[in-house]
Amino acid sequence: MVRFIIVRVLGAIVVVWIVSVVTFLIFQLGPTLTHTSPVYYYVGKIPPTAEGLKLLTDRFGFNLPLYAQYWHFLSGILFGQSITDGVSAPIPCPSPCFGYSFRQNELVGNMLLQAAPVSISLAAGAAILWLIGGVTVGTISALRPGSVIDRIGMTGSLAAVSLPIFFTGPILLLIFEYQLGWLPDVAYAPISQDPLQWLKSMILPWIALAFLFAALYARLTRSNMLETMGEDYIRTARAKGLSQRTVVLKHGLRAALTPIVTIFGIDVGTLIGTTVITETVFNLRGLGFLSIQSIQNEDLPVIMGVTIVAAVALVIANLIVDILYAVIDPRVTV
Amino acid sequence: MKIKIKGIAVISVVVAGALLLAGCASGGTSGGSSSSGSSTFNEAVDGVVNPSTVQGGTLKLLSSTDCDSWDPARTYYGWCWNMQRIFTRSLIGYKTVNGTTPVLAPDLATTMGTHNADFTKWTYTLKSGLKWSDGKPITTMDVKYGIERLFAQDVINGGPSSYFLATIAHPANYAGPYKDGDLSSIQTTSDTITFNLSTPYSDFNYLMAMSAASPVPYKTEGGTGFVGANYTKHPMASGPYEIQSYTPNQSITFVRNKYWKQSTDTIRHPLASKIVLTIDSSAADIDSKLKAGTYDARADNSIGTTLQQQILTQPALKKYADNPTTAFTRYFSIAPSVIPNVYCREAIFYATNKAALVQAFGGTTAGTAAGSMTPPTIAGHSDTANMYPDGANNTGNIKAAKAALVKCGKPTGFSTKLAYNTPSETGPKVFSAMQTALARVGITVTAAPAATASYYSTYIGSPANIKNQGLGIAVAAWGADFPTGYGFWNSIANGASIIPTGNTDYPSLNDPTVNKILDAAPAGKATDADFRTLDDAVMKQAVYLPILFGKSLYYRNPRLTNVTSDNALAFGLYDFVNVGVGGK
Amino acid sequence: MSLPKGELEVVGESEQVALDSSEQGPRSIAGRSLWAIAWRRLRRNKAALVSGVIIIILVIVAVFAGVLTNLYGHSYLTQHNTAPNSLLDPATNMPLGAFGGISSTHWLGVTPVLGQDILSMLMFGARSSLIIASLSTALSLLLGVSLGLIAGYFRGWADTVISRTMDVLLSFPTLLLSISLITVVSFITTSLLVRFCVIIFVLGFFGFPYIGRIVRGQVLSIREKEFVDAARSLGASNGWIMAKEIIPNVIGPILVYTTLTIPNYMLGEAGLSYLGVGLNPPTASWGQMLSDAGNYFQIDPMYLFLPGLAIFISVMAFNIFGDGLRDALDPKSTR
Amino acid sequence: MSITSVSTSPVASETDDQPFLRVKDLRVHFKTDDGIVKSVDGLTFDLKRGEILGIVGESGSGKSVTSQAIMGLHKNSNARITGEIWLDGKELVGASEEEVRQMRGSEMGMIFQDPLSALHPFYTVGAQISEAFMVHNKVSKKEARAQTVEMLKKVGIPNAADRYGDYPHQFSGGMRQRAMIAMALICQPKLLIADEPTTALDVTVQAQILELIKSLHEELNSAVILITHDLGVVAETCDKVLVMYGGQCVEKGLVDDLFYAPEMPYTWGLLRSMPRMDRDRQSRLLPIPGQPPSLINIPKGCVFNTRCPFSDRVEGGQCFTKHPELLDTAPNHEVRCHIPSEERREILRTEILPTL
Repeated sequence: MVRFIIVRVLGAIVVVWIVSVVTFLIFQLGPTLTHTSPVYYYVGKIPPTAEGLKLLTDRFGFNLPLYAQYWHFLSGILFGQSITDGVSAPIPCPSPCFGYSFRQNELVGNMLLQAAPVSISLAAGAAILWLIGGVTVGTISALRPGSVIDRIGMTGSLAAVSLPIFFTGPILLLIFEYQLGWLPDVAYAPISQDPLQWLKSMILPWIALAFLFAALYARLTRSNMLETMGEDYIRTARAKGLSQRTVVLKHGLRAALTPIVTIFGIDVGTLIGTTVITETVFNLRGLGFLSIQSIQNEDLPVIMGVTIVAAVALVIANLIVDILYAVIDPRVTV
Repeated sequence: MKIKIKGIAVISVVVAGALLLAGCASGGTSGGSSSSGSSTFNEAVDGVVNPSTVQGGTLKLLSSTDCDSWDPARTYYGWCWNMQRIFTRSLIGYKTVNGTTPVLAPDLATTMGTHNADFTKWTYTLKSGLKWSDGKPITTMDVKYGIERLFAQDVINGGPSSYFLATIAHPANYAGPYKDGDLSSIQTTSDTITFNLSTPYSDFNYLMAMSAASPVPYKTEGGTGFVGANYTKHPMASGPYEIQSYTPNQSITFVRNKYWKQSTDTIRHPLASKIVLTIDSSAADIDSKLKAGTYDARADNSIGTTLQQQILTQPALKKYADNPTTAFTRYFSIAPSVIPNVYCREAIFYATNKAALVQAFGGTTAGTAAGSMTPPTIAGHSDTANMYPDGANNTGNIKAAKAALVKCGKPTGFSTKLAYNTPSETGPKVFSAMQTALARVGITVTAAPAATASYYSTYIGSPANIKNQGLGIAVAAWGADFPTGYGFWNSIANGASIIPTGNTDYPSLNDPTVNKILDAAPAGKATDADFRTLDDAVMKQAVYLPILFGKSLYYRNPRLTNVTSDNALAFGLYDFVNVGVGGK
Repeated sequence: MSLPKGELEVVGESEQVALDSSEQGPRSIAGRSLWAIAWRRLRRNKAALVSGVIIIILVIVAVFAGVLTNLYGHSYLTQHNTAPNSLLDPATNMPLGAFGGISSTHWLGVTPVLGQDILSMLMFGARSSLIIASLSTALSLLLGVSLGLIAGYFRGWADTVISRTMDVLLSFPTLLLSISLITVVSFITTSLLVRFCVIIFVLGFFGFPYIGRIVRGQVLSIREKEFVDAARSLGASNGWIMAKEIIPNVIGPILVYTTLTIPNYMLGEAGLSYLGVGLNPPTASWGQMLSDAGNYFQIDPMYLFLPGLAIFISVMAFNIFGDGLRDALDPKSTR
Repeated sequence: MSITSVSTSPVASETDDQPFLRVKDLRVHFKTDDGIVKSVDGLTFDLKRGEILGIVGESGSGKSVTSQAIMGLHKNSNARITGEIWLDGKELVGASEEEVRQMRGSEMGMIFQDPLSALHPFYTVGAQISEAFMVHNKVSKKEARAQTVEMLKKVGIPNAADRYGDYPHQFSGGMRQRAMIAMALICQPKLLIADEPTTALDVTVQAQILELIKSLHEELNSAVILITHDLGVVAETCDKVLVMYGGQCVEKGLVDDLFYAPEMPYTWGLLRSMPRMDRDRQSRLLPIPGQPPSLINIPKGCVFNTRCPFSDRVEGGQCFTKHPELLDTAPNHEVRCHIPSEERREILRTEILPTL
């Protein structure tokens, strides 16, 4: 087990490293190819003077070779660094230090910390909804394949997976916020400060996101359940005289949900870093919003930070799932 | 140093709203005279709505983005200059901000600046009894230090520093007070401060009215940890309000600064006891909150499409709205480096459908078709000037365009690219409208969208890039940082201001007639008639294709008192420092 | 195991696993009879047939968008925004008339601000959507099938390298990288062709490991089958075995995957365009229409509903058809 | 459905002439996209307590479907079941799922072919067995556990208490099957159905398992149905044999009758395909040529007609036109064949026996 975890953690680190290199290169090659200074990608709104450009190039280390710049970035993450503008007292930026957004005058780490709770709230809340909804619908459908309920459930979920969030989102907003006026102010508030406002701000995004994923999970649960319910051990369970309820909930679901756990973990991991569309539609300042905003602003340190956090969330989810799998499926030995 | 004056504002539509840069007064549109208790459409444009002296209450504002910076030296958004007015003061300020003619008045200074004959030496005297929000006195050293900071280009960037770098005499390698200490060309006594300029500059009072020229506590700045780039997190207040709390991208709260004295301030008459600015990135949300009356006004931009439609169709709402003409011009830069033949450029001028473009920019409340570049209120403006008549409805002159094409030698048309910034609600529509209009005479246009963040600096701000990528037409906008002919024209038309990146003379216009007038202006040697001549000379080159003179649409909560538009700094946004909420 | 899913790839992985698992187990040799049976089953699936017809109509609309809009009489580029031909309220910029300006001449109304015909815009949007979805699917197939085949057939280090690469790709935050890549390329060139290619590349490239893994798994099991051993013992070359024995047996799952991937990539393109990193005007795109409609949806909801409906119907049709095809090819899943 | 409500048989308890299990004209049909699959089509047989009935036939002949129909495992599926199944005086076909469920495990137990797939991979063997006990007995977990350990010991699992917490994949094949048997018998059902219990096991283990089933059967005096395609197993274990083909019973009788006086050509085929230690090793096993019939399109006439080498010996091609009835040929020996009884015996004596 220890060996297994070590191997997986090393693998995860390699993935995150590759992601950091790729992101770094994408945004280093861009300016190189357009023959302009990367400085503009840091302070491009009002272009600096020629003198300013030179000073900034020095300060950001853009005159260093590429590998040195990358190492500077990486060492910040690994060992932390001090951010200084050469004027005020250096800002301590302990590891993992993602650098400093010169456009926003803020440590990238702080921006990520500010955005992460929004994304986590969104992903976690929606995940609970879709897991309950999707698994319920999928199980009911699977128990009566071909029945009216099954048909309604499956046609409904097929419809739901065919509806993009940037369509359902505005419709939800139109109905509940603007037409019915049930949610007049959906500005995000942290759960610790104002749980009710937090709930209000999250409910529509949860519904939109969960609607889509519940449909996917309903389909997945149904097909897994159908397959499981055809297994020999289900027949054995029934032959023992167990009630249908026990057979389905204890023997059927247990087996059918095991692969879903895998996908669930990874979906949640992915969503934490990349709910770009949902956050855009509902104006939630989470990591997805931050990423698209910083891409539009060409705010390189923030883009790198978000991308790496997204990758880390994803590999951690992978890791947890792998370990969890070994726990819930006794056949898996590690 | 070769760089002369440059880097004046660029007006552009950014991610979610307008990057509204400071502008000047505007030609007032119609509006009722002020009368208390009632309200009419456009009343705040050149009057005062609900004049009142009732103190107290909280003014609740909304904006779609945070300010680029709260450091007075580093902000270039017009609406942020308007917000700076709440808590920072400078030697000179705008006493009247609405109406057609903004009026400068001494603010921290006792009188307007005195200057020598050739405008190269300016002296101001500081009022006595001025205090920072921490109770310490505001000194001439603080004023000087505030200006010196502008030279630390690697730290204090993003603001209008270039005006100061280009005017105030300084050693070639002077890099601000952090590295190079004292700047000897600014001399102070206990109550006077004298600026020695490297070049004549008759508009220097206008520079001193910028928030960038406001004082900063000498050396200590905002206190421990709030020096240099971090001053934005805790700028010291000299005005009637100080920052109580600030959470970037979420909200900022101002409360009254107890060390500010009304007796020292003739231009501000604060009423509200608290001002809260909340950031809400959804334009639709902002609209619905304004309409519901839970918030008082939008602080950064025109209201959204939804509220606009409601206002224009419901007189009960319309009477609380204002639609000021704002002093900037939206235009296309037509690059001679891509389209060298002047007749081909003229063909574009004639074929352009300005009526459709006005629609694309948001309709009649967003502006009126422009016949020349100089906006109303800037010297040289003419309501009738139009060198390329484009029909009664401003939909274009197909006949003239085809004739021009024949003269150009391309009777069947040609093709070029149109650059615009993205993401933007209007950019693609402007492109589509222009594409359709030019297609009428056979000119084919393809889209060249570019990210807003680098659009003006390296995309169309680089003459080489314009040439290499063949960007024949580029969407741009321009508003002066201060309302003089020189302030409007110098950066976009003076051949001497062309630079490799961050260029603002997008078509690289370099015309002797134009240059001559602009070179003479700082010494006070250019008349209004000269600027009329200049405008004609520019138009003759067919490189600046004016589209519209901009207008904005704002909505004010009925409960607001003492409301005026700030045409001097912020495109007619309400002058929030003087707005009251009736004590509640 | 790593099975990431960006929001864009909405059907993606979950679907995939369902497909994967239903394909497990012994599979009869694909022959004429299997296809005949499949066709018979498919023919009896009314929903799949209706979807098939919708897909055909969609393809026809996409291919003949120009001809059809000519017949209809309105190019989507024509703007009805200025007097005297304006169909818009000059003050508010919104279409005149009910339901976003629906009339006998403009069957689905016109857009706000520019007054472009929505029906013809939707037709050209179908073209963009299908071009991108089908080409990126083709790219995914090309990479996925060839690499999956090599990995599954030759195993050893080739398998290790390919499988690891696919695993790494699957744990990338692909949506962010896609957006970054498109943004950077747009700094360099604004060519429409390049734009199309980049979108196709990011969708197709980041999506290939899904098909790659399916193919690899299939090949791994098929290569152990007796008929493969038989062929090998008769001295057949690797190429021959792959072409004659392996590929015919993976065509079923590939076909199913293809029909389920196309709608996925349609949503992908729409999502990118919605975010402003997909197609730009004047190229019509449903996602970009939705993005634009988001500015006016309280005033002109029709403009939001129509492209949304177009996406919904097309994606749903592909999904139902893909489901039907899977059921037809894999009898097990219907029982 | 012939009987729609639950009814008790006239005689509540078993007597000599009232068998413990009576299956009458059982039909199990599945509706599929491709047509109706007639898995079991008119099956009738009786079984007394203490008897072991072997059901033999090729795969797909309906053996397993029959056993599952008795267990009521086809309820809530798309199967259409008609006929009657009487178990200890209760009719099961018309009974509700809940009634049949109560009987499963307690009245009738079942052992499946592949113990690995028949045991739930995520639960321990012990838990799965105690679960079976607890469904039918109101006992605490602890008691159930004790009972389970006891049962595991009985079926011959060493260190039963320790292995209680093992997962199925940690057991060997034979042990797994023992565990299955323990599970099936923990409530001491009076009917045990063993569906190919030894097929998946090593030959040495096979014998042990059969021995175990036999001894437990004697101990509990239960009725056993042993489903297999291995005639050797039948010969060793069973009292009665039922030969199934194409969902129908084609021959039924006491075990000796069937091995020494088989009369149906299909049975002959089965016997010929069985290796025998007491025969000359040189003679070759003769497989039955051809494929079993499709259960969707059951041939007209006799189900075996496509593969029967003797169909030409029946006048008027009756084999291809008329469905033969299952008729007594001797006491307790029934055969479904158009060939007259005497002629069959003649063929057996002259043509078949020498080749066995």
